[in-house]
Amino acid sequence: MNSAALNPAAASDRVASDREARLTLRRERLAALTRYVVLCAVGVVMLYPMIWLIGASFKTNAEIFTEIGFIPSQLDFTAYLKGWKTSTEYTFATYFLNSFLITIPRIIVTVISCVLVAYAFARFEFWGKKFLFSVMVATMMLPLIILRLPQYLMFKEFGWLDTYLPMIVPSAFATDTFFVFMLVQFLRGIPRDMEEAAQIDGCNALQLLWHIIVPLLKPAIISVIVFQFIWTMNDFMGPLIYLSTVEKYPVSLALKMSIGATEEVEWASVLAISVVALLPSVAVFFAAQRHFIEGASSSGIKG
Amino acid sequence: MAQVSLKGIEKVYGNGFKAVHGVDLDIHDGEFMVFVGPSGCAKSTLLRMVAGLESISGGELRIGGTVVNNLAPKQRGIAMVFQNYALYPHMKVYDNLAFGLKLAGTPKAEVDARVRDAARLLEMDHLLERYPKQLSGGQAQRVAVGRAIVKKPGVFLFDEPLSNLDAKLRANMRVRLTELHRTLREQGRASTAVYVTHDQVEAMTMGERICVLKDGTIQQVDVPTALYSRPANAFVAGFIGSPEMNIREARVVGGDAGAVVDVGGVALKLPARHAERLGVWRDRMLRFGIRPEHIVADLNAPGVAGTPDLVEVEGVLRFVEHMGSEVYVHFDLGGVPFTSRVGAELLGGVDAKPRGALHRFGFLMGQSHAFEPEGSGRNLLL
Amino acid sequence: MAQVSLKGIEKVYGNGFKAVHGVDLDIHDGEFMVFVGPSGCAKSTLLRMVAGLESISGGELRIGGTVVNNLAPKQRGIAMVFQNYALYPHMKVYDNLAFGLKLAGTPKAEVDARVRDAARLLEMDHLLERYPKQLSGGQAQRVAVGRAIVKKPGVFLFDEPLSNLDAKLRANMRVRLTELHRTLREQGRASTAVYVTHDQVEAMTMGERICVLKDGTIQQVDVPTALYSRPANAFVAGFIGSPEMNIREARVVGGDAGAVVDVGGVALKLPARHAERLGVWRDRMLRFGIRPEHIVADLNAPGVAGTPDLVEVEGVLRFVEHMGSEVYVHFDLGGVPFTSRVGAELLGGVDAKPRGALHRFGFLMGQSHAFEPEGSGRNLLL
Amino acid sequence: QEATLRFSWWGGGERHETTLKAIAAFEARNPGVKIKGEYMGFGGYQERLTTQIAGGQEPDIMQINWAWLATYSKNGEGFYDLNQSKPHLALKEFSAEELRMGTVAGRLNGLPTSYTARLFVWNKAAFERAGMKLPATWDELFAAGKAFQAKNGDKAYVIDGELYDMILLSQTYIYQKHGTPYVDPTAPKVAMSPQAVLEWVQTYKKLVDGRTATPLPYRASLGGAEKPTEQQPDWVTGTWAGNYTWDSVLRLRASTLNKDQKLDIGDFLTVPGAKNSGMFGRPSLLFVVSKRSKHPEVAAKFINFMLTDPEAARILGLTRGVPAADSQYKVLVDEKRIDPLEQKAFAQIKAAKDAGKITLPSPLFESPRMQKFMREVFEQLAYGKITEQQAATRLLDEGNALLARLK
Amino acid sequence: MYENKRLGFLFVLPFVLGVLMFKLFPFVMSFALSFTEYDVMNPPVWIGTENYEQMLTKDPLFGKSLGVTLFFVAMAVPLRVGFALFIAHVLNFKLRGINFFRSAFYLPSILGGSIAAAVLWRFLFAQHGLVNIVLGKLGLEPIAWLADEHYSIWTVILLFTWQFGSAMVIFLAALQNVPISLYEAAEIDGASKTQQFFRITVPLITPVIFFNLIMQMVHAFQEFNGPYMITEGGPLHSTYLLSLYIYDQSFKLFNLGYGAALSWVLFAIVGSLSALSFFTSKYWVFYAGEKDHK
Ligand SMILES: Nc1ncnc2c1ncn2[C@@H]1O[C@H](COP(=O)(O)OP(=O)(O)OP(=O)(O)O)[C@@H](O)[C@H]1O
Ligand SMILES: Nc1ncnc2c1ncn2[C@@H]1O[C@H](COP(=O)(O)OP(=O)(O)OP(=O)(O)O)[C@@H](O)[C@H]1O
Ligand SMILES: [Mg+2]
Ligand SMILES: [Mg+2]
Repeated sequence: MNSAALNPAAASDRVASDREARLTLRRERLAALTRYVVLCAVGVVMLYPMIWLIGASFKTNAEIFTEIGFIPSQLDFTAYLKGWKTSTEYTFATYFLNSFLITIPRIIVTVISCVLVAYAFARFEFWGKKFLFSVMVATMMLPLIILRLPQYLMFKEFGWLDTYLPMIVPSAFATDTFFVFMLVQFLRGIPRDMEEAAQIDGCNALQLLWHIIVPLLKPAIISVIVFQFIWTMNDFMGPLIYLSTVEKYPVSLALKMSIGATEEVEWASVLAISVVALLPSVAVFFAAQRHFIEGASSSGIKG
Repeated sequence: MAQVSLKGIEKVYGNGFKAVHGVDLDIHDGEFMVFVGPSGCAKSTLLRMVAGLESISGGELRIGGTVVNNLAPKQRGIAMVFQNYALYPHMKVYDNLAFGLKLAGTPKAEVDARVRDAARLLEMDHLLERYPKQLSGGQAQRVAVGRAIVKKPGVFLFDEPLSNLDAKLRANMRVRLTELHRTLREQGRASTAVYVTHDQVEAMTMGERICVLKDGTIQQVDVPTALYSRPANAFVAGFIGSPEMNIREARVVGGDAGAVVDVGGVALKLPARHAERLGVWRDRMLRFGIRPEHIVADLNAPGVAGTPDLVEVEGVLRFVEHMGSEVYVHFDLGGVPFTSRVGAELLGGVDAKPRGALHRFGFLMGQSHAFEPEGSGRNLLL
Repeated sequence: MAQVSLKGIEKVYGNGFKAVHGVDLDIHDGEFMVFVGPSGCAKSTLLRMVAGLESISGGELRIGGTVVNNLAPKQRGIAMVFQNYALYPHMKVYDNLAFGLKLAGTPKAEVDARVRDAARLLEMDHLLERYPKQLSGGQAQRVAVGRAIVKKPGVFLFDEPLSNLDAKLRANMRVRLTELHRTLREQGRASTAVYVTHDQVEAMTMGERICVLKDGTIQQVDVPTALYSRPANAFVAGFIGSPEMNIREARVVGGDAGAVVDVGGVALKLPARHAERLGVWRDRMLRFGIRPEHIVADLNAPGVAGTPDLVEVEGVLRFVEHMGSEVYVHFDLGGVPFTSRVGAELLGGVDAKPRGALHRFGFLMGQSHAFEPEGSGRNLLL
Repeated sequence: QEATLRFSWWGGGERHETTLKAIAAFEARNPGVKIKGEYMGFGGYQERLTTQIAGGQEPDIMQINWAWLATYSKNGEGFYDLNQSKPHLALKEFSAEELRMGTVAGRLNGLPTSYTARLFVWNKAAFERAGMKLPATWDELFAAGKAFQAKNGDKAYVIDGELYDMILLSQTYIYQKHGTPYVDPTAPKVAMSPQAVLEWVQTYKKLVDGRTATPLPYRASLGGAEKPTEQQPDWVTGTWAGNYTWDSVLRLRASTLNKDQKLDIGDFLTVPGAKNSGMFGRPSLLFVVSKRSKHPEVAAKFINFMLTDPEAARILGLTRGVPAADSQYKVLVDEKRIDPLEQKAFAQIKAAKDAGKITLPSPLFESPRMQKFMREVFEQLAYGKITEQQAATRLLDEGNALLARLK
Repeated sequence: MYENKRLGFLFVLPFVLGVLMFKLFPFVMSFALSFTEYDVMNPPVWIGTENYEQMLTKDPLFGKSLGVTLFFVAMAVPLRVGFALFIAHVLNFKLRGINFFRSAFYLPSILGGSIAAAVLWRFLFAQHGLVNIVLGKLGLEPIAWLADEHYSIWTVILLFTWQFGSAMVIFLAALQNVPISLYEAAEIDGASKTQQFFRITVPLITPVIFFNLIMQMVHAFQEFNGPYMITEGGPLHSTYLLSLYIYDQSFKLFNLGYGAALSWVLFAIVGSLSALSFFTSKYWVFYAGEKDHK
């Protein structure tokens, strides 16, 4: 400070640059603030339906269709109770259990088969690779509804109707090509250094997959799990077509159970149970989201 | 039984670049072979081919007698230290080291013992619980070395394994790696080692033989001292030794006993043995070489005067580099630059003289070399 | 105006590890400062803090007088060579070099000129069209250096920029970088340089001053020759110089003119100046130090006999290392190991003797050192 | 007799509960018989049924919409012919008309659970607030719009309905006036004269331009043209005061009204001297039996139980509308299970029906393609893309062509 | 090891079997159906290419629907992918409460085609809805979003954009694979955060950007829920996407043959666009794990 005082030019220089430092700080805070503002603004649009849903689950029918606000006039959980009990022979506990009976095995077989196939596509050279890859991408391009009937007929021949097999077994053969393609793209973006080291360390292909690729792909694999969970939970058409026994219905089907075409609907119960039905998906996502941002390979060696 | 033999090995990269041009080399079982050569001369490429990480475009690679061209890395019985470390980012240091052993089904207790041994050897016991991203460059490099040595394989491949260590640690590691290699050999579990380095001291002290590469071809393979004193060509001569040998265009003048080399107009009398060998080169241009330590700056230093084949000449001082115990003196001789390397106490007063001043140097011509003028510059005195 | 000044700088990493303990250092505008220190001593950490890549846990960092603790890297006017290169994998070498200039809005023609200049300087013109993964280790490192030098910033930060180059290229680069730095200074656009290296030659030849670090604290900052001849403490003494200084436990015995150090039972007579300074240490343990080049092996070599303060002792030979022009002789003195470094022609016959044989060595005691026995071992003769 | 039969239906909570109970009652009465309910909401029901039929895996007993009969059983062979199980069926409980409605090409494919027709449903409270009385003639209706708006603001409309409701409303007027519906009930052709068609179109325009009916674009702009009336805030609060709709959805429409509103059934507007009521009535739901059923007799017995048994009536109540079968209707009337409004609606329909003034519409009229076509034309009209004349021409020409193709 | 052809094939074997067992028959059958007239109740009747001829020459609705679909895809895909990338980038910062936001932003995608989403959308775009209120505040004329054939498609496009969650999650995961040291280098090189994003992040995650583009394109071409829930294809078919048309033909009008033909035409369009993308990807997608460039 002293030497600066002796040299006015330097002093003013320093004042100026100190100001710049302060400005930077302020700019950074401002940036953080704007980030929050943007996040909150977008967040409201994102969250609104959920909040509305929860609010509406306490409302009367008349309120639901007139008041767009989400604060109900009373807090009354009977809608939840009623919704949970359902108008069927079973409570939602059964339907949730069913959903998990479909979802969990499906996730397991999906992850295993998709990672394996993606690994092959991304790293190996083999005959017909390009062709198979095109086939894989192509299978996603035909509208599903047109495949519905043929698939139904096929599973009928297999004797799989009214079982969970049509929703689980195909996934065991990497037919959820969305995930395969996704994992392939991820893998192709990851350098091979670690794999080389592991080969030297004596890994065979499967060990390589398990010890190196899987950890490196963790964020992608977690998203596969989350997607498959949420999508399977939400899947309505599959169970609708293949399941006929009410006892086997998953949540997605059971949810729409009490919405006829001509009967009055207790919307509060319907919405209440929709809220409950969303909970597992939300919970799974919330639990998993940490892992999207904790990739193993993000931890490069720094210099 | 892990001799490594390369026969006509070639490598062409995907972009068409030919990195290795027919390399023939036999590395004996248990031998410690060092690869040196300029940056980009294909040292890593060769190592990676031996490891099985890079496909072999031509030639035959044998390890322990078996052709391994198409064998997977894990079947080759090797361990490797990568130039860029390639640590597993998701594993702690301990697991990085233990990984290979675990894969091999080594009992847990032994894995632990070996990992801790290696960590101690590499002075990184305290780092075992860290993740790679929490390591400094040199620490990471030691982990990379550790990963290789815990395995005690048939063939060790080291790609510049000590480049990021400080001199002291490096000297330490050098000794320890050498000892490790010897110990294994003495225990009858000889490991062949192929060691890439750009450090002359490492090359000279560790290598039982040194292979000098340039642009994907072998220039010379020999024991260190031979490489130093009898370089096969000008390239090897210039590459080995630091500061590098003075190699300058020159002309042989005069016959037999009176033959001299003329460098920039200054005549340096050749020893009889050299003169004889260079007879056919009379009046032709060649390349004359002399190492900096064979040019003395203090002619009055005791013992210098009587040296056989000492040629005294007058040079123009350019500048002086102090390197602690020794000093490099740069000067011109008839307009041609030379460097002399002398002990700090044998300066003969050069450091007191200004740039451009004259000074008398002594050339120990008995230690001088002569190379062909063209191409790789074959050593004419061998 | 790019002096860099660190005041009480501290760094605590996320895992609680304190890497830097209150570092104070003033690097003058245009100075070439070298950081050396053992692996993991926080050289990179300091550099990264100066660059603004690592948050500063305590203290004040100024560049050009401004406190920059909270300034973004790009506002600091720096260029950096990363220890791990950090090349942009998706850009060709050319674009890796040009990236920073393009961002700064430099005209295209000038970008091109500067990139090609840098490429020529670093001998990598032919690599400009390659992608980083098509480069060898040394080539990649040169690109990393190139990326920094095209920018001509106020402050250069080099983190072991030449570690993967061969000796020859390295010597070359060393000279070129030094010249670049000088040229810029002469052109009035002085760049301050902070240069991390573990290579003694680089440190000694490039550094205008050298800062020796250990475990996140500064041991000594001084010009190279001072560091070598007047190390502040035993750590610096041992760290600088290769092979390292012999530093051994010893005891000062006898008074004034007759004072000796007793190493393993062998008495080494102290020069008068040393004896005087060490008076208070009589009969106490301290650490005695002598560099290998100050132990001669050939007592009959001309000029040795008359050297003042030469002490002759008999050692037990252990082994001899040949390093080309010089030789390291390892021997025991009263059971304490010592190393001597001598010219290849000044061996005095040691190489002919078997391991365990006796040999007479000469200690140049005028060049010896003495350090406190505890802690960092303050130099007692300063 | 051991048999397990599958029975599929869609519906809401009450329908599920009561049906399950009815099944239990049936099973109690028929030891050895098991009826497995496969029930769900309306969404996706038809897709599933179609897929199942295509795969030959449909349930033994199915609930379908009457209009679907034309699709699933064009020539009467799509389902089991219940005539083959006559002994198990109390067919006398149903009117000949009702039986005819379940018959295709002489085969009795299904039996109706109830009969439903379109009626005028008014929010009496809203009219009271406007100081108006319920429209009693068509002209009153056409004129009501402006008056209503003058009182209740320009967001107020006398009658709401989505496009199809309005098409039907206008058709009723023309039917009464010209004596024919759009599609000939007996032959696949347009029955209206060109003039009648034009007036049909014009009537629609009149309703809208006269501010009587909610205009299509306005309705769309509020959140989708096909959003049901009871979900419209303006309906909930009584800003919109009427609906032309099935009697079976009365409760649905009432279910969202706030407490200030009160529904009533209005007079069925009739052009003086009209021969036909123009009322659009038909069975609502049918029970049908799969032609692949292994136990068609048991299925028939079950249907019979559901539709004619007094006990079943007690259990099921009005969950599938007012029962078509006399005995069941009686039980409910006796037990006062039908509330006055529904009673009133039913009476209105019954009166017209008994007077022979409801003619069964052509099944083709409700065929999906026909619907799509009509909607398209009227939508274009509503958006002013075509003139009334153009719309009329299209309805005539293209309508005829389409009908010819559909038959 | 990766050159081991047999091993590679062994690993894709599940997929090959999966295709043979579960995909081949439905594909072949739907293709065959596209040459028939099939109303579910009666066996399909072979009519050759009549469906295709009808579609291309006599069916104005097909042209209309295709146009709407192409417009939808052209708008919705870049919007969704761009938005997802942007938000993923923002959500990748270490901020307090970021976990909450990440979940919040994914919620719409969990809601999928539920009524809540429909209710929200109708609320936003209704005549007196939020969007018009905002427009009014800005001094603009209100727009009959759901009733005006020129604007209605935008409600569907925006709904598609709004449910950007899964693309965002994939981007978030991809962002983790960008080595931090490259950001550091770029920072030193003087790149602003924005420049880092476009010059470092984007190029390095091009494999995943490419994936999202392709997949979102495929999804957009098959988008059904949005228009079905909000506009039901109207008004005046202005939101009548091909998938709605296919659905109507197949399951409302029982024209399964025609529906199949429509589907295969859609397939051909999506397929050729994807092939085109794959072809161009060589020039802009960077694969760090690929052995060689070219
Ligand atoms: N993937 C590749 N594609 C094309 N050329 C490559 C590739 N990898 C390396 N090269 C080139 O091959 C040559 C040999 O590379 P290599 O890595 O073996 O050199 P090196 O001797 O290890 O060098 P350094 O000492 O710098 O590490 C170099 O010129 C390099 O540019
Ligand atoms: N992210 C981190 N978390 C915890 N500790 C760290 C982290 N990064 C570095 N360290 C530790 O901080 C110390 C200093 O590291 P730094 O990288 O600065 O060392 P260095 O002097 O550059 O060493 P080298 O010469 O080996 O590169 C080391 O002990 C290292 O293990
Ligand atoms: Mg290399
Ligand atoms: Mg470092």
